[in-house]
Amino acid sequence: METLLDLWAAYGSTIAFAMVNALFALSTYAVLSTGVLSFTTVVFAAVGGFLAAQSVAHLGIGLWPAFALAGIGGAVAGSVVAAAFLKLDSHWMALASLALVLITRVTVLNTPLLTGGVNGLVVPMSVPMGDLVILLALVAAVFWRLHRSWYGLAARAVREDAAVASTMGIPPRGIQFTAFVISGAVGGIGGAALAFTLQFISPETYFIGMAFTMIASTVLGGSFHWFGPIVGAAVFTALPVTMQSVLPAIEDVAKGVVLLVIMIFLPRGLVDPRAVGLRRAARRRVSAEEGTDV
Amino acid sequence: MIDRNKLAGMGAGLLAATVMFGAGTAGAQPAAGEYVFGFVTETTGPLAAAGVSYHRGAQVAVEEINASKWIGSGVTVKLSEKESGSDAARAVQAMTQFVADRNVLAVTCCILSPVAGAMRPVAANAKIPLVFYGATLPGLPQPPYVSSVVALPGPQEVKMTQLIVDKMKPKSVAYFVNADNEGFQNRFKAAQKVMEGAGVKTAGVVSILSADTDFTAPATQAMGMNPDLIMVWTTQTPAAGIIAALRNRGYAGAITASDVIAPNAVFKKIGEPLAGVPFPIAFAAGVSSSPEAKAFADAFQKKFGELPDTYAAQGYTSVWYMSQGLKSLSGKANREALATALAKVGSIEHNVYGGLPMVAGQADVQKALVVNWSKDGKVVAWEPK
Amino acid sequence: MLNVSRLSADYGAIRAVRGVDLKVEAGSLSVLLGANGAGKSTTLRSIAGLHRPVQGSIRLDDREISKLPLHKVVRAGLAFVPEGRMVVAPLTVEENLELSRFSGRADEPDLVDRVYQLFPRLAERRRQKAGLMSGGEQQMLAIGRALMTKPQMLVLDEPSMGLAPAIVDLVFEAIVALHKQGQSILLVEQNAAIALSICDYGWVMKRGQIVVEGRPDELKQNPEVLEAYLS
Amino acid sequence: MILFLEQALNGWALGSLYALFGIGFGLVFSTLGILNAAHGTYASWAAIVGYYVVERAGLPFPVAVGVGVAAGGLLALAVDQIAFQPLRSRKAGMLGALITSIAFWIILDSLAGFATEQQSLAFPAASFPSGMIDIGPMKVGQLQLIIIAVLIVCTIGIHLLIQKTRLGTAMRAVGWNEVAAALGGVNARMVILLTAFLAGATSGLAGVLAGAATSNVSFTLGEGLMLKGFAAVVVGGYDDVRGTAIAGILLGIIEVFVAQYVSTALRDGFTYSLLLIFLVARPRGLFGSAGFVRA
Repeated sequence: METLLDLWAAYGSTIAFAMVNALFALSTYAVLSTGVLSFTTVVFAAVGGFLAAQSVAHLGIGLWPAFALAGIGGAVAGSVVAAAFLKLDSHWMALASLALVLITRVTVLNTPLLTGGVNGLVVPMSVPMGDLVILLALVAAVFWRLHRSWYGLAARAVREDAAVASTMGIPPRGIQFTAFVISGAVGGIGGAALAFTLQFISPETYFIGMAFTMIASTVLGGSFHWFGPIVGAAVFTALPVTMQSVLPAIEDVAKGVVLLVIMIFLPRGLVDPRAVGLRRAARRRVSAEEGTDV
Repeated sequence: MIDRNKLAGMGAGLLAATVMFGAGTAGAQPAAGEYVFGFVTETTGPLAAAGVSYHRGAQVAVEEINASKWIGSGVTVKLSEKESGSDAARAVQAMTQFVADRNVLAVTCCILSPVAGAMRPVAANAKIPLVFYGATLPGLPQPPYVSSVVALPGPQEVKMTQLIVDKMKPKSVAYFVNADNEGFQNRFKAAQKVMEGAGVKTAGVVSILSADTDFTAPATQAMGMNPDLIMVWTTQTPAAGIIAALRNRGYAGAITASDVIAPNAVFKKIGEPLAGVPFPIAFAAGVSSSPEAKAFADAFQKKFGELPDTYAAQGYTSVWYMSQGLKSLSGKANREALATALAKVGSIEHNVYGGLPMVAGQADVQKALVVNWSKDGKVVAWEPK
Repeated sequence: MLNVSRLSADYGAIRAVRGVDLKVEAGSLSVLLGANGAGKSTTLRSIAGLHRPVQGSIRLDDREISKLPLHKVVRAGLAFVPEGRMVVAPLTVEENLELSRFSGRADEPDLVDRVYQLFPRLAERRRQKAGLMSGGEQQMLAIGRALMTKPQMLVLDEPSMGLAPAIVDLVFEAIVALHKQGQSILLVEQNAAIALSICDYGWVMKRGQIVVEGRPDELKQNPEVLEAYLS
Repeated sequence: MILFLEQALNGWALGSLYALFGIGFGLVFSTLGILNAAHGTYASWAAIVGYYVVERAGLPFPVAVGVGVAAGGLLALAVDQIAFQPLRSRKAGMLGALITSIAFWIILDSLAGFATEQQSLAFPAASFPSGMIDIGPMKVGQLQLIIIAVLIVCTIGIHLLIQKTRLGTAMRAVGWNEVAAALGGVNARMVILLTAFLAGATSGLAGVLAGAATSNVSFTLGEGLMLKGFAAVVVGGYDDVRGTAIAGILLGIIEVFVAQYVSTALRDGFTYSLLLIFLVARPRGLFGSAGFVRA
């Protein structure tokens, strides 16, 4: 029992970070599921994180109102980004979002009144594990509902082929705009969750490393189903910890190799609805052919 | 060479013996056994060069403490390392793992102040002693759980600047300063205050960023101000690059810097242009003359084949500090008791600085040295011309 | 010349081609007919090296080409004009044509002029980016690119697809002209009426298999063909 | 005035490094369609290999440059074949390649840290042309002039290669669509290998020169070049090396002048805002051709 408790205490923070990363991955997934590769989740996270940190410190609001505020802030940022970026080609979109991440750090550094500047900001509130679980469950439930809705269907159609989708009466830009708003809200909430988990945020908290972590988590887990990013974030967060206990000297190398191997052998990610479908189809065909041969 | 090492070993032994006698006189001692200190390493990532030094210094301290039975008979200490790569999230995860490990009595960490800032609430909440070995932001300690063995910058810089004013009598100074590092901005301001107080004009201030690597343009800018003296208050890579660029562009005037240029690797990299540039430092192997400093330098050289730098000394001090707290406990030591004991430490007995008082969990070096690199790569006491 | 035997290929999870045998004589113009989804395109793409067949042999003269990658099939002498053309949009017409020099099959400098003779429109647009041309012009370019490899066998997938009738005529005139010059051609075509009016030999595919084959006059008589494709 | 001119030249030399790196990065992006996060490590490794050639093997600097360039190219080749080729043959698209490139970024960065023992090293000043030349009243570094010249030569050379040679035509064709190129008999895989090598070698050249010019040979070298090289590629238009070259030089000069006359803290903000403005207002960059999106 004691060992179990120890284990929980030891890896509790890893689990917390995995859940926070799951929020970021879901935010990335929100836009990726409409065929847009964007790193702007980092921007939304920064907006949400600093907004939440400042509002609990200066407005004295509670944890959940802070999450709500962060979500709203992120959604607003998401709609602004969408309005500016959605006219770009997919390649440019990716580059532009990367540029925005770079600019975010410079902005955070140069607005010390809002962000604490280079010294960062102490966050006078922490998020209990239970609340974090509820938060992630709520967000996941939204994605689950969306996946089965008309919007989910439309999103998949837009990702598959935007031109075809628009002939079917689906407005690709409208769908992608909605995706950005969702991504912004979830990213903002994630940013707040990170702030409450780390209890200290600085310009380095929301930067390139985070951008690559979240995109890697999403694609690693599988970007064709909302459950993929959650799995991916769990795996990607646990990787360094695991590697540290297995190969401490070269843990980073090992982490990279694992990521590489998974992507080469499962390029569609760990959770792949199509693979499930294909296996079913293959089984059906095999049994059908066996039937005809006999 | 071998003879020297032998001698060094003997010296350390002798020293150990004397401290052991001292320890014997104290009444209580912690129960025999192995006590574990968590050490959050930063041996990869952007600060890995310094991170390696901190870690090595700590290892030397553990060996000395255990070999000399300093804490008590049958009492040994051990480091348990977890890497953070200077990443706050990874550092916090390492910290919570240490917290969960019942064998870990205290944790020492952090070069970057933001990372230290993120670690502080974790330690306070978990009620585990946390000792900073590298971060220099003022106000980080939070007794009883959080303390720092890193002397805050300020006094040493002021002392050197005063010395420079007296000896070199410059009329105008140009300053290099990190735009994105408050610690160095404070050092710069302290130095500038002394200079302006003595009537030395500020020719100009050139800002750079920590991640910069090309300093041709900043060097050109500073030289364009025609100062008598250039003071470099920046982090390590920029400081080295700036001095190299200044000399390369033909600046022959005086330059001063901070202790960031003290590590051997910096001299190995930049070489001669560094020679004669004075900088203040709390510990310099070969210049610091206390027996502890000499023993440490010898033991370090024996183990790692080079002299310890100022970072190594800080890692070393951190372990001695934690051990001193442990030593004052009796019976089965626990985290709370250790925290209380550490908070009571008025000065770190075993140190390489010739005295290291602790005030509200914050170490304070009083005897700063002013040194410079010689042309053949040794740190020597600075002799103003 | 081209000898396909017992060719089987999958399309996604579906076995689209089941044991197809084809024999294309040197100098002939042969055509593969069939309804949508009958497996003609998969057959053709397998022959051209664009699609890896599950089993079967494809021999060009006496050389087995079924295992070769696309560019080696081209270098072996079988040039393919795919459905949808696939010209290189950012390159000019002339660059698209010159690209085929990589086949190593032809280095005559005047080869380009021969293509321009066949399609004078391309000559007018030689400096134009291929992506900015009409579908018909792109089709001509795709044929031109194939001819630039001096192929022993020219394989075309639905060359009339999506083109205006006047352009379709132009394209087919060119195909007939090539045939007259002795070029061996294999063609997949939806428009069975045109196809049967110009070819020497034909096959009809249904559900991945050849169901009828013969000379065009025979095929035109076949009730099944009549009913399905020529009504 | 002399200060102004000296600073302009400093900016030009600095920007030339950004541009040179950016040309390699842009080649991979435009021809292979890969946003390669590992590209910066080619520059780091080229510089590290070059350093050891000088320091350990005692060979002269030009040899170090040659070996470093080759190392950058070969590394790019290896990464392409291990990380990108398997995905390419499965048509997994840009996303999978981005992730495998992140994996290689982590791996190569970390190994580069080991290779330098986590230190920042520097070429010994005596080993490369580190002196100053007086041009009238101006002082100019020899290496700065070399860097400026190298960029000009490489830009012209690579531009001619891509636009005027048959191989360049094949590279552009493969960049558009591998199958379309193969229909003309182009061995797409070979062209990809050559392109990857060329891209790695160009960025490697930038790495060795930057390592010497900034006295910083370490695993952090590539990252700095990457951020600014990326900006140069976008502002210049990623399918035209001339655009990258000019944009890189401009960025270098702007950077130096903003730091000198405005504020260092705002310097990067200035660069990246310019980048964003170009992305949104003129996404094809200064010289990029009107868009055919890669098929």
